[in-house]
Amino acid sequence: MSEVISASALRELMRDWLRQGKQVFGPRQVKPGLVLYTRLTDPEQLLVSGFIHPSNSPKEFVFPRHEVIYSYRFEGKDLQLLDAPDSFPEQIVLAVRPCDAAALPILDKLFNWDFQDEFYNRRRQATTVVTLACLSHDDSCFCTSVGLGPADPRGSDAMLLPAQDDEFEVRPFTEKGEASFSGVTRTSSKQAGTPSGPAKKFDAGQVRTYLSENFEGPIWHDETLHCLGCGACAYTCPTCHCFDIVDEGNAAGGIRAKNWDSCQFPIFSLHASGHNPRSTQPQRQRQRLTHKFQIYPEKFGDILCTGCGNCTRNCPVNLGVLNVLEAMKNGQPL
Amino acid sequence: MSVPQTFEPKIVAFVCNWCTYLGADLAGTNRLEYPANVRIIRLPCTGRIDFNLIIKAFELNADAVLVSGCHPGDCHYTTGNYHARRRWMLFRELLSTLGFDLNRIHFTWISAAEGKKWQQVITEITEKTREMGPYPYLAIPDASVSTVDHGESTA
Amino acid sequence: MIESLRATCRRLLETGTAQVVIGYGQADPGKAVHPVFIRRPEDADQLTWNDQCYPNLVAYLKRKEVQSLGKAAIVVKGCDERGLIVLERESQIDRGSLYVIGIVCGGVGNPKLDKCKSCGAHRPRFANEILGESSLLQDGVGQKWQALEEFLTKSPSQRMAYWQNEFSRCLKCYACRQVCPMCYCERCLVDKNRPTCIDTSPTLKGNFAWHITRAFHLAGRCIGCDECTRVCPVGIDLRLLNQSLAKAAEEQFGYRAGMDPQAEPLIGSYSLQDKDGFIG
Amino acid sequence: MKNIYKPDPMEVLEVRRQTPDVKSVKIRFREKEKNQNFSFRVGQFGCFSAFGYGESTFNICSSSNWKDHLEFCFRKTGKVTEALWRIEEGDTVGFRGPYGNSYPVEQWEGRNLIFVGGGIAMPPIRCAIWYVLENRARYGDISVVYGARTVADLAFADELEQWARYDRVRVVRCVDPGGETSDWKGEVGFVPAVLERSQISAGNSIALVIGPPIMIKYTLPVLDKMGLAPNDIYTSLENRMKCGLGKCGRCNVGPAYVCKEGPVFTMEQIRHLPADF
Repeated sequence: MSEVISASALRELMRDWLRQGKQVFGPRQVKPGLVLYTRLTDPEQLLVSGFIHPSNSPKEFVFPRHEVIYSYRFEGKDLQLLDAPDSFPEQIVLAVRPCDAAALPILDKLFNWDFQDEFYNRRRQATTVVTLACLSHDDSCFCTSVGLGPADPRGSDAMLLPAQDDEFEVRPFTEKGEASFSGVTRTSSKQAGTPSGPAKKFDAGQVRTYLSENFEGPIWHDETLHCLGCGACAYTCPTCHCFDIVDEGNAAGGIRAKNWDSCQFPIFSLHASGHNPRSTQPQRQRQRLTHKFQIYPEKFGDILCTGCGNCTRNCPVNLGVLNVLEAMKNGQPL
Repeated sequence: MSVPQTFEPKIVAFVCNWCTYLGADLAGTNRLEYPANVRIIRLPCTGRIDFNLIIKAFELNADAVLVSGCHPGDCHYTTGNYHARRRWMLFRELLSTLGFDLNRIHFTWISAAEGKKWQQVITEITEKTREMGPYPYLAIPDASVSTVDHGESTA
Repeated sequence: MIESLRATCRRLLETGTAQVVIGYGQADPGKAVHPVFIRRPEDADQLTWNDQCYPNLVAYLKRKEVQSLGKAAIVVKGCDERGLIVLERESQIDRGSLYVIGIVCGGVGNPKLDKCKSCGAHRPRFANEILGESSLLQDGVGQKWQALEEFLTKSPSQRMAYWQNEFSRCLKCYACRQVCPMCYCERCLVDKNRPTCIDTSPTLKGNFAWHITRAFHLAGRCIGCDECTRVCPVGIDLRLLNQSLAKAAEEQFGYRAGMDPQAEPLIGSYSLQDKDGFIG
Repeated sequence: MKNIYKPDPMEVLEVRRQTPDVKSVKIRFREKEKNQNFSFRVGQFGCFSAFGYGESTFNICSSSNWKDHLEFCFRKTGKVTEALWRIEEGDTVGFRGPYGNSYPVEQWEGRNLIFVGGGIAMPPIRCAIWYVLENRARYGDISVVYGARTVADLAFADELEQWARYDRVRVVRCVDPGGETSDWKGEVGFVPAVLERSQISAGNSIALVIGPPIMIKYTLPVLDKMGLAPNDIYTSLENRMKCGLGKCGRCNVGPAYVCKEGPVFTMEQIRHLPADF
């Protein structure tokens, strides 16, 4: 037995949420060949099938690409610091892939070790995550290699599993998830099958060992020299979280903001003196991979990667995490 | 768009040091009155007037921008205005494709002797801009088409 | 074709004509094509050629990491070669020390990209060596400005609304810049902060400033490889901006970037006859 | 809502020009109570703002014993430091902190201390020197070897003389060859060489070495020859930082976040980190 909801009932539910003033985000066909997670204002915009993974990640609904952290104003020499908005409307991130949802508990750790980023936390608290289990995958997908899978519940408040007849089995995992779907599902004898994920492509533990032993290895130069140094991978990655802090304004007033940043940019780690600890692109690729598969696991116990494959899909030159890891495999069995 | 009666257009004029600035100066010394809506920014040469300055002016809520320098043949640096002219020809195409209102961006040649022309140009631009109303550069579009709502800087 | 490409690569590396061959590689058929840097003759078999060879490899010539590999040979399509001509004209490369392997290209992509239908440079013209058969496509048969002309039927305010929508998606990942063979500044204007000319924030304001700058810094220089548009992860059609400038360059000055190695760079020159009807 | 990114407004009490391109600034909280409640440990750093320009990380170069104000010191090199260069007494700057670990001054008790610094590295040494001088009885002999390119580039030159007047303190000043003036009474030579020929007795010693990478590189063998173990040699790393809170992701040296596990490391710890700096 299972609880199910039809696609049309799901859209009705979404319409209710919008009517209640909740913000809804989800996958949307933005133009031919391009699906993105965006804010949705009409249930018809929601896409629940026909795509593998949107080109971006839903992290920006809790960790926006640009976030004002306060504004300042000078009157003569008097300074006024004005708080940025710190209450956020309830929001539902709908039909996100399980790999994207799994990134959120991973990011929770970073934004809360020692110092707590309340901007992140408040947005997170205001968010209900409803995942959509994957029925298919492409060559870039590798969730199963980082301990996840096409219906992994991590980070989900509720999950929709595509069943027959345009219906979804609804599996709530938290109170939030329960509340979101209470009274709108019907009990059915049907149960969604267990979707199968991509074949496992590497062993993350061995990757970690490899990284710790090959900091100076030739692989970086040999396999990542064609990296162009853009941030397409980092900015569409559900787990990449590096940011910059900038002031915008003038001597009279302005804002300070937190903006996404990427370790692939040369100026990311450039010292004021002109010295750059990571002055070449292979060094920057090494940083990215090491951060994901060695440093973060060491510090926080989680791999900073959920296998969504966006880095590969969005790479202008077909690099991405997966290809580097596969190159490592050629060096030794991973 | 209904325009409040009190609307006074803000006009930013990027002018070259050798001709137009002196022309404006001459208008002043001759006591030729022209609207106080113009903010003059003096640069060495029109060849130095980077397109980013024009964008910056709109970012800072200018309602119209004027770029003005020496007449062809009169450039203090011989060819600065010729280079500028070619750049503007192309830049106008880009702005047009982007959907900028080209009625908000003016180019003139005003010499050091043309105080009168300065007065006329500024008066005309001010009147024309007053009629058109404020320029809502980057007023937030229909929120439904935006991927996310991210707050605009208030600076 | 692929065999002769590999043989050329082997020969160049064995004779020392080049220390590195920049080309396209593929781990296995069916796997993704990506740029490779071949430094040993025995690795020449990594080279490949097919309709998935999108990137304009000329973009790598500006990179220090690649320059440090030594004297280079580079595989170019006819359209890519236009980039070499611009770079040479702007004194960015020493053409004499670069070995150019030109490939006659029938267009990339499946279906073929728009740019390939109106390319006009399927056959490289100035390469040291030209490989491949005559192209499947005729040069310049497509409607070159079709996308732009359709776009320009919109009113200015519709265009502005369109770009606001498009740029609201921009993440400022700078893939458009990094992939561009013409964006070779050691430190891009947007990365400079004394003063900060362009807001680095991915706000509408910052994104407009960035895309205007990117497009206009390519005025008279863009070779129309459309790589910026292909790589944009959020699907912004940057090609329209580049085309509006390329079209103006062609119609008002009879200039096409990277076509004539002798032509003065458009923005670096002027003519007394330049039209100034718009100047009061 | 607690906002970890929001700085406190600080009143500028005094600006001192240390060298042609280095200034030190004395500040205190605009909010009076905070002055009483604020505490830090020497070696920690803070994020200092010039509003409208941004934030930079600097060591808090005053002693943790000084309760009514704190000091930072910077070289004019970038957007933020150029803006800070223009500040005057009475202006407002921003501060958040303190962040990072600190010098284990308790562990250093009973040991002889050797401070080796080059150029702009004086501020993070200066706070430690004042701290140990204020607790003079707990520490053994103190040696300071400090060099800069030229005489004019020596920061805190007046304080160097003050320190030298304390009991069992030896201060060796040096400038690079060619950087001396006609009345220069200090040494001429590079820091590692000057350290070597200064014949500092190194028994039971702790060294704190801060300076440009090249200086550190050549100083370490000298300290090794003097018999100091890597565990007894400390340094303070300077990596580019934005948040100072272990979040923004740029200051790491391998697995070590300089803003959290650092900035103070022993050479023994650094030996186990990848060469990522």
